[in-house]
Amino acid sequence: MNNKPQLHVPHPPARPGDTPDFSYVSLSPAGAVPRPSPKARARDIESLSVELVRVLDDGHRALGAWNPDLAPDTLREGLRVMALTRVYDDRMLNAQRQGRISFYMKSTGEEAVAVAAGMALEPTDMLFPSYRQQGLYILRGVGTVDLMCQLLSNTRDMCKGRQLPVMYHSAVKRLFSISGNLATQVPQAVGWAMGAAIKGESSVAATWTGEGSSAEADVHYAMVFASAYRAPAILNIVNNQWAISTFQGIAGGEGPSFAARALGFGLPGIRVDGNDFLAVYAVTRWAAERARMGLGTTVVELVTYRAAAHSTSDDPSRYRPKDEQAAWPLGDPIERLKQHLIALGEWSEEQHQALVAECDEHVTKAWEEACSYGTLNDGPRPDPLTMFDDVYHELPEHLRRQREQLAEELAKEKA
Amino acid sequence: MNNKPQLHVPHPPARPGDTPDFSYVSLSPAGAVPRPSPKARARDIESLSVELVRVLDDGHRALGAWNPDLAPDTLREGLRVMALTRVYDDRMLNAQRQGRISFYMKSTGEEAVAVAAGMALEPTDMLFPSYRQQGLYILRGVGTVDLMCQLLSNTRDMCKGRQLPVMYHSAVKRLFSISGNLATQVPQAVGWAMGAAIKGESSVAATWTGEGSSAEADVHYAMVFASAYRAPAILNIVNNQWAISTFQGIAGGEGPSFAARALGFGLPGIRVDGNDFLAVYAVTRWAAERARMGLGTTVVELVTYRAAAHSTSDDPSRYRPKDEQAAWPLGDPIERLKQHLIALGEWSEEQHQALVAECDEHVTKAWEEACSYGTLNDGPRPDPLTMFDDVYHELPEHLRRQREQLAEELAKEKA
Amino acid sequence: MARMNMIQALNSAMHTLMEHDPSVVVMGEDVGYFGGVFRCTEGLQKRFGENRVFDTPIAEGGIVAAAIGMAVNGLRPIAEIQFADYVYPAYDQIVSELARIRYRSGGEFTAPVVVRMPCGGGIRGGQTHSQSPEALFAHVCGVKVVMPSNPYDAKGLLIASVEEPDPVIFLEPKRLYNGPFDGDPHKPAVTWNTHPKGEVPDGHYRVPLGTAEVVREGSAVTVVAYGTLVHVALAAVTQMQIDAEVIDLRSIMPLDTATILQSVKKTGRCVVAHEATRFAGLGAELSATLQEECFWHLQAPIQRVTGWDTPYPLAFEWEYFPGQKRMITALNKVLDPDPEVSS
Amino acid sequence: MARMNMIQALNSAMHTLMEHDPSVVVMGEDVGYFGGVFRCTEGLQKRFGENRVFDTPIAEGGIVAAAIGMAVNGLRPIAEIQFADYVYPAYDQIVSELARIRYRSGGEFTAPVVVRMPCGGGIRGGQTHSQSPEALFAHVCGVKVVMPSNPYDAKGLLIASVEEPDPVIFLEPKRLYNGPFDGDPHKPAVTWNTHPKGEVPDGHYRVPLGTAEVVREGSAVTVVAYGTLVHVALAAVTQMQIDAEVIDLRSIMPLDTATILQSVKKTGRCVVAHEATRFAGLGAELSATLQEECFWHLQAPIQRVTGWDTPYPLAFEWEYFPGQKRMITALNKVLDPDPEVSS
Ligand SMILES: Cc1ncc(C[n+]2csc(CCOP(=O)(O)OP(=O)(O)O)c2C)c(N)n1
Ligand SMILES: Cc1ncc(C[n+]2csc(CCOP(=O)(O)OP(=O)(O)O)c2C)c(N)n1
Ligand SMILES: [Mg+2]
Ligand SMILES: [Mg+2]
Repeated sequence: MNNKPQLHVPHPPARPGDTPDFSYVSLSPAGAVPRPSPKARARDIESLSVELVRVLDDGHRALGAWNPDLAPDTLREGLRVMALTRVYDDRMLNAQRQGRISFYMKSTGEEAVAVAAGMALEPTDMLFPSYRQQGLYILRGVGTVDLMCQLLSNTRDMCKGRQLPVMYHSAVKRLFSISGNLATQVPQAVGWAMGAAIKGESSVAATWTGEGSSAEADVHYAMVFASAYRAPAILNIVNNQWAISTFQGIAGGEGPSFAARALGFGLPGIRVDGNDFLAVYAVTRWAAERARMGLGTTVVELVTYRAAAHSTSDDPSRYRPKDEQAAWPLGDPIERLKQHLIALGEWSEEQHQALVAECDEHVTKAWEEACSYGTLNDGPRPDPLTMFDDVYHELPEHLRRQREQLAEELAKEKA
Repeated sequence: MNNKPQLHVPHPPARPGDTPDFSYVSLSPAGAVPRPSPKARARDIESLSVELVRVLDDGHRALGAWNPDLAPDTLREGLRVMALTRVYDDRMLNAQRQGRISFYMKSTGEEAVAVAAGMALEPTDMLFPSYRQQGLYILRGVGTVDLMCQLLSNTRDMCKGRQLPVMYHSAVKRLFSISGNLATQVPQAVGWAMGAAIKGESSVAATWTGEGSSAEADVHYAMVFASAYRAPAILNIVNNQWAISTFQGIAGGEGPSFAARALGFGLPGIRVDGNDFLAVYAVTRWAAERARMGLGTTVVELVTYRAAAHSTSDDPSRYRPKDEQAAWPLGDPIERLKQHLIALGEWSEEQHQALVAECDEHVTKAWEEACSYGTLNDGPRPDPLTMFDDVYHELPEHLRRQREQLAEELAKEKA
Repeated sequence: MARMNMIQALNSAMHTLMEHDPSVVVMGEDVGYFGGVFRCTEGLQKRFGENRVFDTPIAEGGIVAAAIGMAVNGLRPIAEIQFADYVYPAYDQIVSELARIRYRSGGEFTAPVVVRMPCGGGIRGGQTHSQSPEALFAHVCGVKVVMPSNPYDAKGLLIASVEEPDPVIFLEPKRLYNGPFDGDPHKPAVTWNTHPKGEVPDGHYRVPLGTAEVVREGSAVTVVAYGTLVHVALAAVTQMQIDAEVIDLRSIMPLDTATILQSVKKTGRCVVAHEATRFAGLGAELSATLQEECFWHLQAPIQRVTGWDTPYPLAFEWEYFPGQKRMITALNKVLDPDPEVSS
Repeated sequence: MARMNMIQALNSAMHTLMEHDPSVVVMGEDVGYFGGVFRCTEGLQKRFGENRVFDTPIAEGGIVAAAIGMAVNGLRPIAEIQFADYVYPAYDQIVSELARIRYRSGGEFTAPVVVRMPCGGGIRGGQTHSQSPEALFAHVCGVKVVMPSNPYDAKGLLIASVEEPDPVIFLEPKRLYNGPFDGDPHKPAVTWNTHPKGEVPDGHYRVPLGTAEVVREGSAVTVVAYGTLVHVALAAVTQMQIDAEVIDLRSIMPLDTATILQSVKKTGRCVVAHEATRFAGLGAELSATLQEECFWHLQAPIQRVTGWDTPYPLAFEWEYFPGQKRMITALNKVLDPDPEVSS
């Protein structure tokens, strides 16, 4: 406390060279947070926004009222999708390092925030992810080859060569087109949910955005509209502690949590252990159930840690301690689910190794196939003249002429 | 509660023809809400955001810890400024009806949210009002003639004929230029406050915006930045129940209050009776004191009622009951302060009549003088060629040429 | 057929659309119970219910974002922005999202939203109720941009826009809501009652996007205009008694280049006109394209008649507005160019 | 004097400014401890403290709004927007506020903010890391718009911009950060090391706003360009071995019309060039003004060399980028026009 105002600038607890320190992350013991009815009034469950919903304890047991009691097959499926996501991420990072793709963004360490949440939703629910929920694509069965072709901008690229790698979409799988502009999808998801309500359909829209991005206007719009119209939506704020080099405290400021931003709008805000598959599943299910009952939007803060670099253009050793992840109190989502399954007697180290090997093989095969449709440097290339398509539903006259002009340029090149 | 989602659209309790109903406005008895130390932690005083700070009770006594114990002279000064504001508003409305000015916006019924708050601040504090805090201009002694000349867009118009009536400003009196674009001033005020902190100055920035406007992105930006940098600022949200024809519930949604929006940012949010001069004064003083100690921004929701039409372009009888104001539970700020002074033995009906007469005379004289500098229809007119000034600090070549072109057009007209 | 002003025509368009297609919804500030500050949506909520016609929070970015989400979900939202001057909080959602969704998703997702907004000056609105931001949308590929100049076109273009698979920015010159306006504020206001374009069919019809209209044929000079300036141009050439051709663009993107080029090749002289500021305005695009395509036919440099490069000042509205005088000066320059002076 | 790339030159400008004037502050996403994703602000926080150099939340509108407030309070904020593609959330604060405060307050209040942002393509950034939005600011009166094409100008223009009483949108073609780039992606990258404009004085100097530079003199044709296209133009005319004059605008608003007009009156032929999309882009303004002012000197229609009217597609970056081929085609058209074909 000072006697004079001065510019207060929030600091991360540790910079390179410092000892990692996550004492600022407030934790609740697994099983400790009560689970209210999804019909509860928002004002009666405000404490959920500062506590931390956790199911898996350090002994790998599932505890408390939030335990979703999932069948072992479901858990194994979750584990498989997360493992595949991680292998995919690792291999695509390598592909970028080898110059086969131009750019990549990993979700390592935060696979559960996509996979567990996605599994708790219905296939008819519409998802509006950011660039770090590739697990959703894998979960919903968008082909690995298709995802890779997007990364390669090749002849089978769903984006027709137009988008940066990882900016996937899938209309049939109800995964909205990822935007490079942060947070724009959040109020769009609310709009989609309003649309569902207008049509009297019981589908829910779920969206994900980073804690850094929560500072954008769009997150405010989303809460204002969600609050007014009781849109059946779930707004996930993935608090992975970092926004490129920027500590979560710059967006979080003096606030009790990102989940607590919901309360002023009369929306429930729930803070959940984002590395706890069961907890993420349970909270998502709760929010979806609530939404489907016509009780509106829930804001979920998923507390996790961005274990990898922001993107392949980033070098986190410049701004945070190298060993920070090891100190992260919520561990790793894959390891925790795996150990839980083992503790249940439903899984083993051998099975896990086999699973990883399988994923590896799957990714290797997929990569070979994807590359056969063209890579950055060789193989078939999509037709540049397609760049004029889809600006409008039909080619207007001025674009027809520009397309012709480009065709001439390209012809000259060949000549 | 429904079984299916459907679009929920918030409704005002009464439309034309219905009986006014303000049961949705939750009230606390005067004197009932405790006054915490301005050093209190935000999280310990969250209840201030849903209670209603009130000092004056129905018997016109000042009660409780929030009573600012103002000297009778101070109270009389407040009454004078509010009375003058009201007379000014009434007369300018007439001027508009008579076609002497093109447009006007009254602050009738909500004079205290400007005047009491303004009085609680230092002259060095910077104010960023919206278009409905004319009381601040009168309080800080911007000449009535100057204000009127702005309304008249005449030869002495501070805005040089460029702005819609009521969009005043005064650099010397530290009143920022009013924008036609809602809420833009709110994060600017936070930026100004950040500037004060950077410079180590102890001035505070205070800003006002409507409850309807709180849906704009700028209010979110303001809270995000205020929260991160502990800016010495006061963000006033004037909840006068209406935004043109739109009920406050469209912006407020399911939220407990507009003040409660602050809590998720770790900022204190205080809900105050906006028609209670003493309460508004006390809360503003509290927030200013807190800001000056380096403890950052407070969000204040001022609960009041827009007694007049939105503007001279508006006809509220089309969308709300005609007798709504009579049913408004928080009365009228001038009447309440007057009765309080009378109860104190410091004022009388006669004195009040004399005051109003004085205001009237003052306004009449000022109006005569202002009109002598030109009106919409006659008298001297400012030079149209000045419209090219102040786009930049110097006239660039292209504007010099356009100015010349206009001069030729005008010369032709005369010829 | 009925006599309508532009407000009634727009209202009739929305009625017609909503009757025919349950996926059409109307949203915006004060558009519901109240029917809009310009009354364009009057009666719609009563007729179609709150589920399809509703007030929104004052958050233009949220309005467009929500409309996008609704459109992705199969609805056809018509979003009203209360004044074009207040569209900028929605600019990111329009430029980065609305205009890009079809492209970036390889055509898999689309967002056919119509964003309506009153624009232009002449109603004593000052600098924040008078803007004409069409160039700021025209430069952004992926959205279409439309501006009617009369009730008939307003209804036909609005129906076509809502039925269009692409998003449309629909600009309504508010000075024309109640009557044609030839730029002379001193004349008594006229209504659409006696104007042929005030005759509006009751039912469904379209004025297709991308088709300009030759509203007056002539061979001496071409005036290319849209919105208010169409009426100013007609008045000016009538006053000058010249054999001018006047073209109402109606649609800014796509632009009916063929019609303009054909005319300018015929006349060899051209004035382009709009109310918006001049620098990097749409007039620049028209002039640049015309000189590229008709260079060898041009007898004189193309002139631009526009608002000045200043905000729209309240007190000097009529000195700002590009009225008949400015038009006549430009026409004279084009008809009788002085190579010494103009270069 | 030192050898600098454009990043170092910008960094040097900010160092110089902050040393001389305690009211200069630097703010933006990742600009503090990290020194910015392009490293332009490296070392500033260490040197000048967190009070003057700080990270902001990811909220471009908030960044500009806060900068405005700080400027009104007497500071001189330099706000970085991480990519020009992400400036749109701040568009309202720029258009409605930053550009208007002086005007609407009759000159009583001013907000001298500089908003820096990397722009342009050529770094495999795809449609959301490649945009050149200068026309969207040029059309807005009240802000100045600058785009340097080399380290020397970058430093001098940034110093002049911060010392300018008006707000400035400062666009930095990121493809030029590390070296001049002539549009040929297949050639090995070159650095600023051997380029004369990579020679940058250590201390304080200004390149005044509103002054274009004739970077190559010639009499056969004028190329008016800025940013990356300056280098493309120089390479193209060198390759063609034509006696071309190449003008680097440097400042888009105010525009140094005198220099351009003089040149085109001399050469009688002109190509205008930029990376941004064509429709209603700045090229249109340049072309329109030139044909108005130099009509009687023109031997051929002015040609525009620009990006296409599509988003900037990742995989077809080089087909999108207006490179030497497009430039040469346009120059040939202008040098040897075919009245039959082009009209
Ligand atoms: C509107 C906008 N501003 C800035 C950026 C640049 N940018 C890309 S990712 C990023 C950090 C986002 O952090 P966060 O929201 O926490 O998500 P995370 O990367 O941690 O998943 C920034 C600043 C952008 N893409 N869009
Ligand atoms: C950005 C923007 N959007 C819309 C408007 C049009 N408008 C002017 S006042 C107003 C209502 C504001 O209501 P509120 O914020 O509650 O303030 P009040 O008028 O009640 O004081 C609206 C929608 C505007 N001026 N600016
Ligand atoms: Mg993050
Ligand atoms: Mg209000």
